[in-house]
Amino acid sequence: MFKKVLVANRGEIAVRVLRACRELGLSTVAVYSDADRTALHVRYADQAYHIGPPPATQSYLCIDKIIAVAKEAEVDAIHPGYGFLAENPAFARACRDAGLAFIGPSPESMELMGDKAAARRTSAQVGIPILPGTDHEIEDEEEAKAVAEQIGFPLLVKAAVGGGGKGMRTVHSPEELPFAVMAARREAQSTFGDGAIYLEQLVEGARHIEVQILGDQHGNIVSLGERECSLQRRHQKLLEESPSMALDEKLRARLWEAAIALAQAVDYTNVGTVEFLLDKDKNFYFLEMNTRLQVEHPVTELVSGVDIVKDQLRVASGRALRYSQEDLRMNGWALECRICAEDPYDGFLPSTGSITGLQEPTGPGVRVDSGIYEGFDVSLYYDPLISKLSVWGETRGEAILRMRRALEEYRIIGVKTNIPFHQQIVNHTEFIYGQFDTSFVESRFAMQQSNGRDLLEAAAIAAAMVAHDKRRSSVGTLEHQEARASNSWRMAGRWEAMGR
Amino acid sequence: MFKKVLVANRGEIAVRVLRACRELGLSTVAVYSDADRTALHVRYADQAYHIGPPPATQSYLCIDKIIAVAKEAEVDAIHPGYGFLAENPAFARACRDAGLAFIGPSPESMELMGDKAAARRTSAQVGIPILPGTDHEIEDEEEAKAVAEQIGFPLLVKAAVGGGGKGMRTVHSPEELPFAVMAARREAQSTFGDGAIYLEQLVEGARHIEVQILGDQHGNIVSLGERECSLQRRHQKLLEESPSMALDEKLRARLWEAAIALAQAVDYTNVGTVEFLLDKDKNFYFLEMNTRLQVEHPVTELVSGVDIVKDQLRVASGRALRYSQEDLRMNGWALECRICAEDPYDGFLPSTGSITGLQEPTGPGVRVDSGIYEGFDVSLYYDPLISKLSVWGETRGEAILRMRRALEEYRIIGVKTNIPFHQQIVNHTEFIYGQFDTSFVESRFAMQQSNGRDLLEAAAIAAAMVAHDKRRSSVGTLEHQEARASNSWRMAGRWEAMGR
Amino acid sequence: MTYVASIDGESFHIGFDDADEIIVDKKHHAASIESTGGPSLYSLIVDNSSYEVHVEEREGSYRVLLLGQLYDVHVEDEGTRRAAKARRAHKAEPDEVVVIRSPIPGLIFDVPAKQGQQVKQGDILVIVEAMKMENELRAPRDATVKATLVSPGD
Amino acid sequence: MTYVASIDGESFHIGFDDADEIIVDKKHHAASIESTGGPSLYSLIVDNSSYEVHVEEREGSYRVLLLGQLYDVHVEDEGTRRAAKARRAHKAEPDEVVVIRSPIPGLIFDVPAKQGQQVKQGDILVIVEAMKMENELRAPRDATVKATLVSPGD
Repeated sequence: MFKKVLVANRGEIAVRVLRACRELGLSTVAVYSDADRTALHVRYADQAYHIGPPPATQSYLCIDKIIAVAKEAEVDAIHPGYGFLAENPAFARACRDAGLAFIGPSPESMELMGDKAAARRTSAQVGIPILPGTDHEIEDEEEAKAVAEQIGFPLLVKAAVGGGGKGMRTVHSPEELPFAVMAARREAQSTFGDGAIYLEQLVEGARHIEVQILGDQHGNIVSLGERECSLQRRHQKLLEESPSMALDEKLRARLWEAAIALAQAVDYTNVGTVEFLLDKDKNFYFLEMNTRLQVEHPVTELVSGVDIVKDQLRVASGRALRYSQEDLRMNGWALECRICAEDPYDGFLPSTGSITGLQEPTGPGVRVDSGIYEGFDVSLYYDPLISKLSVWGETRGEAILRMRRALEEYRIIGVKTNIPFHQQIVNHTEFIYGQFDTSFVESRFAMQQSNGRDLLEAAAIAAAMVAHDKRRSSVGTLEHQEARASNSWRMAGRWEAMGR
Repeated sequence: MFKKVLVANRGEIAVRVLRACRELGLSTVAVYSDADRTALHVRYADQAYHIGPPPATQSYLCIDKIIAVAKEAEVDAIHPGYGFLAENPAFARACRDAGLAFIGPSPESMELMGDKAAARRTSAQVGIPILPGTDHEIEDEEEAKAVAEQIGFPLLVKAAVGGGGKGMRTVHSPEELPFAVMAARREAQSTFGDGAIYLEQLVEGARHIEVQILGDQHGNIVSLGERECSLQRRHQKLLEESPSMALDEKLRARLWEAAIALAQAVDYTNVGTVEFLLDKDKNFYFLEMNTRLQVEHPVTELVSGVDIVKDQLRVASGRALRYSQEDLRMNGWALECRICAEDPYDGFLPSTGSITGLQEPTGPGVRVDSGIYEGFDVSLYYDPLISKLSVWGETRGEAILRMRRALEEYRIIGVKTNIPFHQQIVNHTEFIYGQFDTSFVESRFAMQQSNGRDLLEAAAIAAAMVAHDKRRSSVGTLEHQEARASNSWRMAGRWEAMGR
Repeated sequence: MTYVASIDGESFHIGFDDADEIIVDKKHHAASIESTGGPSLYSLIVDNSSYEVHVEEREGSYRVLLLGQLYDVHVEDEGTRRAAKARRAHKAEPDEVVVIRSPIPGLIFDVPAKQGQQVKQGDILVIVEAMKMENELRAPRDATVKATLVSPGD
Repeated sequence: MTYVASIDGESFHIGFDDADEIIVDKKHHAASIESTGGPSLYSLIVDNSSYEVHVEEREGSYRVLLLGQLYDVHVEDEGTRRAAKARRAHKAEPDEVVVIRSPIPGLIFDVPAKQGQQVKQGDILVIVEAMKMENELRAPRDATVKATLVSPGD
């Protein structure tokens, strides 16, 4: 096993990986930008190295800086997390050239699968159906136009590298194409450092189902089960679950086998996720393979009992898998809500600022993977995903009820979050009955306001009482009021002083 | 199933029960004293009723007040939690007389087992060995002296009702007896409202192992496994685990059977815990039975997968157990650390005050059951147990490493806690190898200070830098300084202002 | 002291006489509100019904988050009016400084809307890049663009 | 500006020249300390080693909690001395008001020690009841009880 590991990432996933390292007794090294001096991952690591200004292109995306830190800190392995350099073969190569273990697949299989267009070719060769689209990068707008005509509309413009729904645009008509191509290129460039894109047919009313696989360096590859990720907005997953209600045992087995076959075809090692699209008639098509740890891996950990990140470290260090496919038994049901700093009442616009109040749900069956704490500044520079709330239940029903309970307990003050959105989703009939596809959130869901008069009255009373208190305790000067408003303790003290 | 449940308790256990009710879709009613107006259990419940001043004898121990609230709120069941009225047969009767379901055993079996002296008789009748001692209450000091002579020293003075190590005193010599009897009586009186006590031989170097049982109203009783609770201080459990390293399969089976036999002998229903003492030669003796939910129930939930509180509600509503003994499979290893507001560096004296900073551990395999939040006042009036930190691991080793990680993450500012104590325990060789008994903490453990010079230097640097900053930013007036010291946000702001 | 609190149409007349009683539309209720740590997080108990509410003042009206539902409550009262006026004059509370809706903190990526242009509700006015995503600010209603004060790159 | 920080015997001379460098016993180190939310919780990075420390000032010396270990650090410096003196004069910071070691917040259950009595180290002086447990305050060393200022029931 390794002795010292560098985590080339930030936020909740850096913390997740650091926790796994610590639980394996490994020393840890974090890297941070100016925006992250006091971020959780910096505080949790044994060592922390500053690598530049906030923009990722000048810090978290700088291969040379990270390799330099790895050498100075004398680590023997690097974990890339997800996003940033996680799917960048050049980075994997740089690690290898520096004599460092890269915790992920080989640069070769990463290249084969990481290039989405190439992956479609491989998949087709293995006999897994794919959707009409380009099997190579789009060179220019002209080619895009031409190909689009063949595929027909609606279609998707997708980044050739990376994943996570970044650098993806839906196009309904030829007029939208140029802007979509440009936007996708820019986003892909700024997120993954590579602006290559390709086109693919868009199947409406389909589900997004992915299979988690894990392989060691001795030829063993297992599936850790599927994840249902159809609840998306702007191609960003919002709520994931495992298992998927859409699969019966037969279809489930076929999907798992397809995923393993594809992985074997490219001598895949470490963790990977094969994403499939399942249409209304239960036909599945290969979408892409993510050659890295997935944001939503906790739901798989909760039902499989496997600590995926620890096993990533184990197999990367050369150990063989401790279990075969037969040994794995999926148990119960897990849900994950992605908590993002976005205002669901205002078009999901990102919300930044200092976390002035934080109360995380705890108790039985609840897991929080968070990158924030009270006092932390949510900055503009990075992904709005600030936390992941996962629950386990004996059944899907129990998991949903537990998620409702946990969401009600979650309090994040200072930035707007999409918690109210999740609360309405887990109370929505179509979700409860599993009647949803990738278009559900954008086409058939809207934030509701219940008009229960008792709740209206409670809201009115709350507002009036706060107004009344403000008025009574008003000390005149605005500065004073504002200082107080920004200070929970004084506020609490004041309430107490008012007494009963 | 019930529609509306009143939780006659406070703190972490009230929150635990409220969560279970919410996850079953039941409406909830909380009761609170003046000290708990903003306590978590009040905030989580659908309704909250004020029942008096802070002292428990005037609020949480008032049967009439609680029954009155239950009637006014029209609940159909009451959950007593642990402590307070949980083991008070008069309360169970009052519930029954008021036509309310009491979520626990019948008053009859509670009386049979709740009276520790009587329980010893029953246990002996079923053929479970007991230790030399009184099988009835001690009337007065004279009788105590006489009995003590027979039993010999050291011995234990124990409260005849209640549990949780309250109202218990160790006596090494006749001189200590009168004070111990008086102290035990007072504590029992103030904690359980009953000052009755009895004497029992004290076996040194023994382990405390208990078996969790659960019975429905149809004659089914199962064991949910044992818990190792030998790590105690002043008869207060500090760290519990399940399973116990001290048992082999054969002994484990015998303990489980003994516990079930005892429960069957008194037609026991709902949850109960049979406590055994295991001496150096692996002989076990019945200690007492707790006829209620146990503080340390989370470790059992983590290894058994059973939500004990939900099943309490189910069986109390008349449902049959959903599983037989054969269906239950214990999986992995769980540890729980009791987080108390006590200063381990100062004789574990209780510490009270306002929680001015709180960061709870999260991530894989970690569970927190807490009764506090940032801004809450830890008062003198109640138990110092403010939170329970539990972890699950595939093996005891993984669980220990995970607990270390979680303890390192736990930050509670404003009151002193025993977290440093737990950190040293889980790093202690004797604990890691399972070489401990009930006397370990008090007789063979002391808080250490490592003299690693690098850590000394880091501590010195931290202190000097804080002093230096205080000096530079000192604005003269003390009031100002103190206001600032009590305000984390201004402090944070100031740091940022200083810049880099 | 009486206030009028209105939520989309519905109005409530809420009066205060003593510390722990209020009168809502002439009906008396036992009510208590307490801060619970968060700067704007309160525990509200009305006739033994317990609610946790997040109340933020925003230009004189209150944004109340209750059981995952958002209510915009306008509270009429001189004090509030004064405070509101004052706040409009004075700038930006800490937690408003970075409200993303004002394009400043993000990078202006594009401004399709041109001065004098007629735009329909939903038309894209400005595209702000923040948190690695482009966010399209659209027209709330049909209108004419009076002026574009920002340009790409800002 | 130089400070002398001492922890049971060991002394460190710590000097500050610019914002992000310190000199410890003549050796230069890159060092940065930042508050992380808690009023006395800091992130300390010294030569890329990251520590989380809880630092509380207590009558001029500092109580530093680091990796579950407690260090009492005495920092010599005029500023500190002044603050310390001032603090001694002035009473009780919020988080000290209820330090249980002063018997006030608990109920005095018994006072075995009587005026003028000779007590040995470890003898029980006062028994305070708090949080449902009796807490025995014992003599730190052999001594004579000059006066008992409290009595049962206080």
